[in-house]
Amino acid sequence: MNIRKLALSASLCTLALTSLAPTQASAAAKDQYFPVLVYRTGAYAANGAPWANGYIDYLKLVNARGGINGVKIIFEECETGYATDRGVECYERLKGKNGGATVFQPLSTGVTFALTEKAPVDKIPLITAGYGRSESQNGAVFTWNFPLLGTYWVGADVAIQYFAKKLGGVANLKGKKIALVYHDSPYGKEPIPVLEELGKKYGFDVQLLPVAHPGVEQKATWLQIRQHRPDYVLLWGWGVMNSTALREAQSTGYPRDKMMGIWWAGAEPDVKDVAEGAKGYSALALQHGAEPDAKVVKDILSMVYAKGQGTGSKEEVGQVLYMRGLLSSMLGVEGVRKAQERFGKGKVMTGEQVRWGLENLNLDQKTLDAMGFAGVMRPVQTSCLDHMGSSWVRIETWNGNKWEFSTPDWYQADEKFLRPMVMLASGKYAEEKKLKPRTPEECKL
Amino acid sequence: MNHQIGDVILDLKNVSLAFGGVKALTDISFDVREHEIRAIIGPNGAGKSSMLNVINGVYRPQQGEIILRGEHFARMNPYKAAKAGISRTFQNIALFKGMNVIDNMMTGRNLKIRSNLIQQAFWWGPARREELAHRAKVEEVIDFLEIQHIRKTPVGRLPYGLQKRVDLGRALAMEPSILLLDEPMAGMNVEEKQDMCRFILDINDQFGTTIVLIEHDMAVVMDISDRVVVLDYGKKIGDGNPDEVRASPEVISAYLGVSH
Amino acid sequence: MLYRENGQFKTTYAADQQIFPIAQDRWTILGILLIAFIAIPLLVDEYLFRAILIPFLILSLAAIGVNILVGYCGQITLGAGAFMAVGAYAAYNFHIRIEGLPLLVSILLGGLTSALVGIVFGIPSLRVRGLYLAVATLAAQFFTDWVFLRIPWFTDNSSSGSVSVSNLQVMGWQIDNPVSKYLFCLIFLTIFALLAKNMTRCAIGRQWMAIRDMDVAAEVIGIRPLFAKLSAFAVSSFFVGTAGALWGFIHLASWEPAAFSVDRSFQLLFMVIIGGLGTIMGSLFGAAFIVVLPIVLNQFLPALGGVFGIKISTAGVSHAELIIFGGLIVFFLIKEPHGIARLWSTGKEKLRLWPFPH
Amino acid sequence: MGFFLETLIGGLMAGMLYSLVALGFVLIYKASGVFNFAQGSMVLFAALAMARFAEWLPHWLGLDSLWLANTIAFVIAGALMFVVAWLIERLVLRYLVNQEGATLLMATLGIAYVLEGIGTSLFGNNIYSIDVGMPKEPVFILDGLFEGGLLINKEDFIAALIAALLVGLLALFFQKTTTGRALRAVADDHQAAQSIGIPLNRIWVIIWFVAGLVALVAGVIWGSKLGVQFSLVTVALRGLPVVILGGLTSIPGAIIGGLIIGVGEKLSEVYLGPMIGGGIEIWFAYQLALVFLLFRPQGLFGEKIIDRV
Repeated sequence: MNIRKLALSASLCTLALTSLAPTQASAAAKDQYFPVLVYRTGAYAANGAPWANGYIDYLKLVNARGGINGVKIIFEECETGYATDRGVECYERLKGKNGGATVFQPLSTGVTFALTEKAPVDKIPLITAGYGRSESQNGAVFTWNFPLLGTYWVGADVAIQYFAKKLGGVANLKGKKIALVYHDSPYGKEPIPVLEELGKKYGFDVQLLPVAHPGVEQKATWLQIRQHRPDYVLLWGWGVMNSTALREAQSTGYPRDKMMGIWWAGAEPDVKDVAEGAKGYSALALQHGAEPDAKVVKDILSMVYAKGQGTGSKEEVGQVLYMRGLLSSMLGVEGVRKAQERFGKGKVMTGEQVRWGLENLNLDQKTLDAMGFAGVMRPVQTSCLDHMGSSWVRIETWNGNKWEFSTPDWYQADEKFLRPMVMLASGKYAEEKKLKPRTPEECKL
Repeated sequence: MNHQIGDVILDLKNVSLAFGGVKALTDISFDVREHEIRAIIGPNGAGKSSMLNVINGVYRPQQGEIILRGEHFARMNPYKAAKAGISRTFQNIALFKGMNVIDNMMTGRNLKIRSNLIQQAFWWGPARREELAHRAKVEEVIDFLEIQHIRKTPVGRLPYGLQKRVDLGRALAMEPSILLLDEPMAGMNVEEKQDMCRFILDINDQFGTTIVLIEHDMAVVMDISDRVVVLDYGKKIGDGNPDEVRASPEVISAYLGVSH
Repeated sequence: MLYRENGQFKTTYAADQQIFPIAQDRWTILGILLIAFIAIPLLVDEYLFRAILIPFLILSLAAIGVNILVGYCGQITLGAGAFMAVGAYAAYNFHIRIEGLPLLVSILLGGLTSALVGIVFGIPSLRVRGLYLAVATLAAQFFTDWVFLRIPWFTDNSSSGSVSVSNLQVMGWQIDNPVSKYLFCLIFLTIFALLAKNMTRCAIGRQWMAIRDMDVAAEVIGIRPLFAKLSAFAVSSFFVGTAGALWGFIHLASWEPAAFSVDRSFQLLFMVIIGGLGTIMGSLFGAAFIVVLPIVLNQFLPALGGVFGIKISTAGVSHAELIIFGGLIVFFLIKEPHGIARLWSTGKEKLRLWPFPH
Repeated sequence: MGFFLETLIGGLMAGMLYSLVALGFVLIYKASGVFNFAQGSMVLFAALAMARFAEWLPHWLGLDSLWLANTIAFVIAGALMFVVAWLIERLVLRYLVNQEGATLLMATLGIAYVLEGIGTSLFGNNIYSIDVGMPKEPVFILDGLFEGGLLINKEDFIAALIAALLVGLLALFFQKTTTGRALRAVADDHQAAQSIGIPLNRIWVIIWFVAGLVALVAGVIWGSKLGVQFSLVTVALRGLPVVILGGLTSIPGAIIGGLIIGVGEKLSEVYLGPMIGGGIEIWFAYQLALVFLLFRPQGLFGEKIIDRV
């Protein structure tokens, strides 16, 4: 290496290093900044991408509608590859940009766990709509986490309600066998305490069948299911694990109508390629399903896609995971809107103010209808102590061609049963971390 | 210093060695006396290197025993042999290519290191003192072999002749009582050979080290060794002082008939 | 001009056996340490600490451990992530189960536990070598992945299998902000790098290298492969385990077994090979390269695309990142199979002779 | 008993697929001494190409025959694998002759990243399906003998047959053709082969191409079972214990190793797993290989290495 090359590489290095330092924007930002953690590559790309597209399309729609009371949204993607350390790096990189991040939504239980420790320090709320830690519903302890619309414990409880209904009452659960086929990670393990508790309560047997990441090897799992012939199989997978499970169920002849998936196992990529083979398979729906006819979707098509500004492909708009992303995005935006009501309309909100907004969210039917969410979801109302805001879930079934809601479709989780578990688990967390839970008085501030 | 040739210190009895079906050594016995230079000769494939490998335990013979200073071994292992003061050089030079000359020779002092891992990690009292003391010893060997100028050179960069010398140096750093030399002069030019001969004789003379050597070059062997064993196709066909061996008809027909 | 060693004569072996026998090197290192300990904490912003410097320090420590095993002792390992996991979870258990145990002790005990496990999984190295051994170490990887997912005791019966720690302090020094975390890791790395350097220039290091270069010859001069290999496994696992504990405690604060997956093992192996096998410095270079490169690419590519008026999608960036990353690895292996450390020392030698070409 | 047989058969069939991946490892290792970690990425790349071309061709050419589209897609994917093999030789291997095993292994890891990146950016990273008309529904045989019958998965059965056929063809290729003999000569001794005029570079291209074809077949089979997506790269990790067990240099070893691993991991998961919490098959396969290794360090059929001093 001669001197010139050395100099060249040295200058390249400096260039690279300077590009590392995030450009700090001026303190008084004009725009509300939404960092977007996504994964469009790797093992879970097929599921991560539509979610991200929905998320961003909605932000674009808000801008097209004139912003949040006139405040425009800017956003930036960062690829996490569903890996915790990449997620943390993205978080650190984006959190201070453009006057500070509004809210983070990592779409990964692992990243959520890591950020739960960091968010309180940085004062940025985390929305984990339909994932994350179930006990973070308790806003007194998890002051910055918002598992809006539902947690895994809600899902597990509703799944059992559904089985009970099919059997003709909870009494008939006694002596039944329910197998949980789960992604072997914190995500997959979340429902286990609830299932075991319910098993004790109603006298059914829970069989746990873990599937290693990424979930393409399930032969042994389904041989075991064939051997034990459980009455129902609850599928708690993500990405390719879901379609693999359905294929294996098909090839071992396990009836698909006795299978029920969590809402992360109930989207198009999970069943599309199995098609007829997945007919009769049901999944929980985080309120919404595929919603091609919703007004908000039509708005996006006319106000975003028609102008050639769509993030993904047009066919994808309105699909299940797309809608999940869209809803998550909407909740964040509404948090900002609510915060503006208190801290000043037309101003850019800080993370702390947005937290107040999310804690006092009250989306009633009228508001939802006005925003174009009629029929997509039910009203949500949060409080300082309840960061979930709704425990309603629907059930959908794959008819070989598309997802359909089954009737009666709405279920509500048994809060009387879940709340003590939430309190216990969050209490344990508070004790470990030496946190003092907020009292209702402190919430008012 | 003058070391008289003494009693037998190494005695091999009826050693046989085979690899799979191939017999490398068949029923070989011979002895080595203290302070002598003992040569093993024979054509290619006669089993000379195998013989050395049996003595210091790299190969395990199927039959026979090795008696070292009155102690009987059915088989040696390299560690025991090293402990007992046997060191050796290699035909194809088995230096540690990733290290420099000093470090290669320092490995020869390995058995004499007393400090433990923790002390070494902290470069702490005993470890430090030991390193320096052994370094001094190694420098003596370096002086003896006249390789001061290359002491910090990675061995891979040295020419062949010098590598051979470092290989010898590493063996000497062990302060062995018995030194096994596997073709120490193979591939050298006349000058290098002369140097090597001088070193071998000096080692034997100054330190009284017993030397067992394998060599191709007949002239050299006959000049420097006290007694010679002749192998052919894994069998012993001659044993005695150079003159006796030269006179043996069997040896002449098998080996000396072919000039080298 | 500045880098000249003439005039510096060694009069004792002690002087000749210093870690940095050349005076300028000693000054440079001192300077770097001053910058690392004083200037950086004053100047650098939080993002660099959290996203780059702290991971870099911890992974450097792990890479030194891997380098001891792979670079110095010649035993390929694809299971380094497993030993990080052992270190992290062991430290976690000591931390929560023994009331009042100082943080430092917990972390070091985590490292020691990892060393013990390392010895157990090092046993196959006595029978198999090379690629076969590499695969044997993968067995350790998958086994520990499973253990920490499946046995609730190790995660203190946490329902999700994820664990977290908080309120870390050492003798009253709160380790909660980026600067203190950085300094804490930096102290670890400095001390451990020194220990590693000492070991590798002492008898034990020579034993490892002898086993690596020519195991038969090593045995013949009285080195026991059993001791040499297992001690390398133990020391290496100790380093890697300590790094794992730091990764869990200091960097993530909350983690699950996936943080130490087989990808991490590959990453660590990349570091030592790119950085340079058998050099402590190389481990640091490798860690820096592997930590920084993806982040740089990730930010650099969209900017570069912007210059040419191309908008690169997030997916496009990460695909390009994969391609460039893989390509650079291959390029490095072809151009300099001995790693960045070799480039460094070649550069130094050139500088020493400058302006003469030879 | 019926269930035991089902598990056994399931294991054998899974094992046959592992063999196919292992075969890719063995071929390349034999001919070039490279432990090819990119085998999994080659499977992904080939399968992606096949799946996407089968999807695109009917649009481009107006074909409506599934069979024809699949065949052409297969040929195109095969041709792509040839290009990949040629590029790898051209850009990587020829510069790394005589490097150490570790360096070569790292290089293949680099190749793996590049292939994954190129593959997913060319062909996308969704889940794609390959429909080669494999039957999906199970059949039950021997109803009379066991309660509920013995479940046989036709798809697995056909896949295993194809794998076996491919292995047979490769064996013939190595034994009977001139190229095959040249390949074996290279495998035995690079320099000797070169000195009698066997062009090393061309041989490497051929062998990587053959390994690419094996990857393509493996990709088609796995892809038609599971859908083609990124996780296919992990099949490489499933194939590793197989080559270790069977020996890095032995084709029969890959087959028998695959069967042993397949059966071992399924039986262990089904019978041992529930006792200790399940999810044990991956590490069990590795431990199984490890235990074998302690008794036969060179694998079941590998060549014994004798140290010469």
